[in-house]
Amino acid sequence: MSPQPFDSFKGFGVTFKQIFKKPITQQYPEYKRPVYPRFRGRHRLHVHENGLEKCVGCSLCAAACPADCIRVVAEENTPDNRVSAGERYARIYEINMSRCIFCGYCELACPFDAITLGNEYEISEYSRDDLIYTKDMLLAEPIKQVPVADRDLYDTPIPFYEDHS
Amino acid sequence: MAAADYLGWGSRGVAGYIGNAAGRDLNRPGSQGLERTPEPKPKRFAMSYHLLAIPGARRVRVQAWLDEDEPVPSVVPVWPTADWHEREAWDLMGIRFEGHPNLSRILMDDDWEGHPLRKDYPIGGEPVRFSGEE
Amino acid sequence: MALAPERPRIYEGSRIPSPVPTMLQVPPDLRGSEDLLQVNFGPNHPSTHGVLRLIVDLHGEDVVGLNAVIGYLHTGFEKNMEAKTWWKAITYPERIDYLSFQNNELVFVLAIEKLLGLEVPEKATWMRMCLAELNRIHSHLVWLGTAALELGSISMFWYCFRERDSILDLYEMVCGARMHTRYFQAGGLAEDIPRGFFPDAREFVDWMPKAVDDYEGLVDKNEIWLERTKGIGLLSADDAIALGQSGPVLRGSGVDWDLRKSEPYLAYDQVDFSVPVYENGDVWDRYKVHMDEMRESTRIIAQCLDRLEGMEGQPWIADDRKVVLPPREELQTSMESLIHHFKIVTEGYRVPEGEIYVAVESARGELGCYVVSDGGPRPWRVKFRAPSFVALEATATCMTDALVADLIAIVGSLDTVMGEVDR
Amino acid sequence: MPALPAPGAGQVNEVWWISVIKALVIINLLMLTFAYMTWVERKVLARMQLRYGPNRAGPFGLLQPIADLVKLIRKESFFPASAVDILYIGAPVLSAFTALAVFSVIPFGPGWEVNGWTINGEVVNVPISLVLIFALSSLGIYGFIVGGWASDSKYALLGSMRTCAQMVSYEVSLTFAVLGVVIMGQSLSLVDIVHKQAETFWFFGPQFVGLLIFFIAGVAETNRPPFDLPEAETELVAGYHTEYSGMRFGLFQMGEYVNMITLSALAVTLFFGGWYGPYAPLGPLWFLLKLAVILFVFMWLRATLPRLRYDQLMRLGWKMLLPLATINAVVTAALVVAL
Repeated sequence: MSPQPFDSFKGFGVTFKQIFKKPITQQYPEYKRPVYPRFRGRHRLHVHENGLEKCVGCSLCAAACPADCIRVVAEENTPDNRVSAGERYARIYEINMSRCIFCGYCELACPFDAITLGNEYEISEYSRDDLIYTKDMLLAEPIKQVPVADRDLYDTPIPFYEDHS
Repeated sequence: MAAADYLGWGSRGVAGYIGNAAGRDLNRPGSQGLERTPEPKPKRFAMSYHLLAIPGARRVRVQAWLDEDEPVPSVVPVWPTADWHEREAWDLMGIRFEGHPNLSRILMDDDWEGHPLRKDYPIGGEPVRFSGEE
Repeated sequence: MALAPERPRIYEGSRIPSPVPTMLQVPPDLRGSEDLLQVNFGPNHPSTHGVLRLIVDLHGEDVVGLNAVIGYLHTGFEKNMEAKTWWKAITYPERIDYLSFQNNELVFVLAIEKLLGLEVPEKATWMRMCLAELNRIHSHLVWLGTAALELGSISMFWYCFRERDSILDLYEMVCGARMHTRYFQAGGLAEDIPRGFFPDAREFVDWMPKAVDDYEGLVDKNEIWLERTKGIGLLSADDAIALGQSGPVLRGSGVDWDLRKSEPYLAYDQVDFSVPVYENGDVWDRYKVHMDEMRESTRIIAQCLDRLEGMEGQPWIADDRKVVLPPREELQTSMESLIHHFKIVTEGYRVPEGEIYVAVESARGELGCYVVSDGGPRPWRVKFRAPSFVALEATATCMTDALVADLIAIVGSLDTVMGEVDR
Repeated sequence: MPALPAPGAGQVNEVWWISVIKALVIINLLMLTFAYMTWVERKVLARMQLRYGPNRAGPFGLLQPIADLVKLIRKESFFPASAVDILYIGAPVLSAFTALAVFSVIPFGPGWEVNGWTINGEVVNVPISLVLIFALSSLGIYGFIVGGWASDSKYALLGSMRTCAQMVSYEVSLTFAVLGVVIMGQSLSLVDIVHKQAETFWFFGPQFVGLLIFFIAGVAETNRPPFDLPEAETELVAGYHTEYSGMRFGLFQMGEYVNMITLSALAVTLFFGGWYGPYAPLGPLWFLLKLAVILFVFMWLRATLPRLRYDQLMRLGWKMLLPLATINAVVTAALVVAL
């Protein structure tokens, strides 16, 4: 622009050479970048292989939650209505996802690995009420699956992660 | 007792800055762990001034003890940086500074009532929404 | 515009406005004049970094009066933390300054550890340093991108965000979240470092200096950039100290002051790096400080990686059952561990009575954390000395003889994050 | 090569309805170019910034301009309560209209004979077309100034103040930069200037200084970065069109882009031999090609340079460009007389 320094034109080179590089944008809805295995996304509740729920309704997750977004109401298992492996089970298990900060304290707190944070991040809804996840929603397989990067390489091999998520 | 006079720094012109001017509510039994403060705690608030002399890296903490509505002299004339810190302490803790040129609320609205960081100010907030199922 | 004009020498004496040091008042001969135009820059404005509101008196294009109004993002973090246990409160500081999140988390965790008198394993210390420096680069990149954008250099933003994204990828890999990580826990780290971190981080360390070359190529020699930054927003060393500045703003004003050197925390006394200091206290010098710091941080990260690679298998968190959650595999086998686990989660650990002030050098300067504990499971009082809060106090002083366009450049160069200002 | 018509000849021997049809075609082509200019600009900027640019509406995002148009039309045309009605509504119309009108005198081809009808290579050929261009484009600036003032907003007012100062300063340099070409071409008619270049040489060589000044002043005149002070987004929100929305904003935008196209076309005509190229029948294509290169430089500037400050802009205009342009004109005149 100014007659003096040719250095001023160096910037033009920087911008021009980018034209021949591949854009770094990822075409999101079509291409989903694999998340790393530790990524904390949508919650999951887990069941044992025999179909019993792992959650025993101890409310540790609710106690650990900094955002107070978990509500657990426990009830005793009865012989004809056996839901969980422990004495009690969670009759109501709700997470208000619009409040959740995805810190993962709930999965740290859970002594039975009943709740983990999965990999799904597409959890937007049109209404706040739809973001209150009930136990059924948390137990179900998520509809949208997100690919996960190399688990051996990017995760610490502790049994907790190998079994689930 | 302004912290500056106490140290005699103001008159000697030593450059320093206030890291922190934080009020503290002492309604409850006080603290005396790692760094002892006078015992017994006579008053409700403790004003802490964290001073740092940049050449020499010396840090000093000065505490002034205040009752409710007891003013403390402003240190703005000595350390201009105290301006907003003192306004914040006034806004959130309700500690009055005498001689501050512009002691008004800084973080809360101008017409806010109460001083939110005091322990007798309820934390409030709206209840977390759940499905309401019993 | 052939040659950039000689930079005005840094001024003599003090320029801090009086009596209110943070407010530029309209000079008496202009007061009440019809030529004055009072404009609100913000709280919603493309270049106020969030919700800063500047009430500016304009005389033509000259800024003659300025009053900064803050508090639009006040969320009461400090009050909230008083109501949470120490463990839960760790998730709060990182949300205060959302660009320098890891440093914020670090200072709070350091304060807890100091009150507890907890020994931290070496591996955790070095990893903390590595992540804190990555975070510094991250914050500087966002600063550079937005500051350049404000001066009209739009491409810079994308180049900066390219590298920022690879830093966030590293965070996601190690901490599980791209920004608010809660990875630092009292006693060490929440999890071990994944093996894949090292090659990826090495790649980043190799690439980063080239990226900085790119940024400098774009603007460093550019005549317009020089014109827009040199001699603008002057702040002398004395004034900077009197106004309590720290970090890049202070170092841009010629004061060699970096907590990493003067009061080393973590293992900063064991790594080799230099602190860039520039003399003239203008926007250009602050820009140069940021650029040089990115290179220096890259060097620190490389040294951290060298050390960390030799520490495989070492513990990453202190073995203190009163504070640290027991290892997960013990929960199934040891009743004692399970009890500790329950106790820490439900009730939280207790921190001895005392008060403490810990300061670290965050990307923006001295980030102090003043914590008072009454011996209970919750902090009694937490107070952050936010560097942005202090930096914003200097706006009025820097704004002498400024035009509207300079106003944007100066506020940008002070590198404030409104979340941290308002807390 | 077809025989060249003598300078000044073949101007009026065109039937009026051919002119009208041509005008219609040109206006529509211009609108289309404007629409796709925005697409191309976004694409080019994106590639310079490691992005893809618009690629959702249609293949390669080719329908993006149409989507934008639909969006703009459907949007509420916001009207500030305290705005001055007529001026507020009229301003964007004025700037868009003058921008389109200017293009009528730009020659894009040598002219053709079809079935005995003569078709000129431009919509109207006036002997003083350069003067007409400058007159019309100065008129168009009123659109920006008045629009900013009439919307009764502080940011808009600041924006139009800047427009005012910037346009006045740079129009002078722009005109003076062209003087050299006029002296060498010895005509104010663009057609004649192109013919002259065809006979001798393209003027960008001898008039290189003139070209530089013309280009810089032109960038400033069209409010393009790095001289986009009147609408400096990060300072004045959107400058003079802060309060405009919907199609009124679209008209302003159109005015700006069409001005840019016109200016590039003018540069092609004055300095790069207009429609002339190695294979003459391709006239308009050569013209378009040269135009595209110049427009690309406009975008490149935008991707690279930071914005100037107000006083620096003034300094550049009055203390650098204007003296240089004057010297250039004087030296050219002296040389032309001497040789």
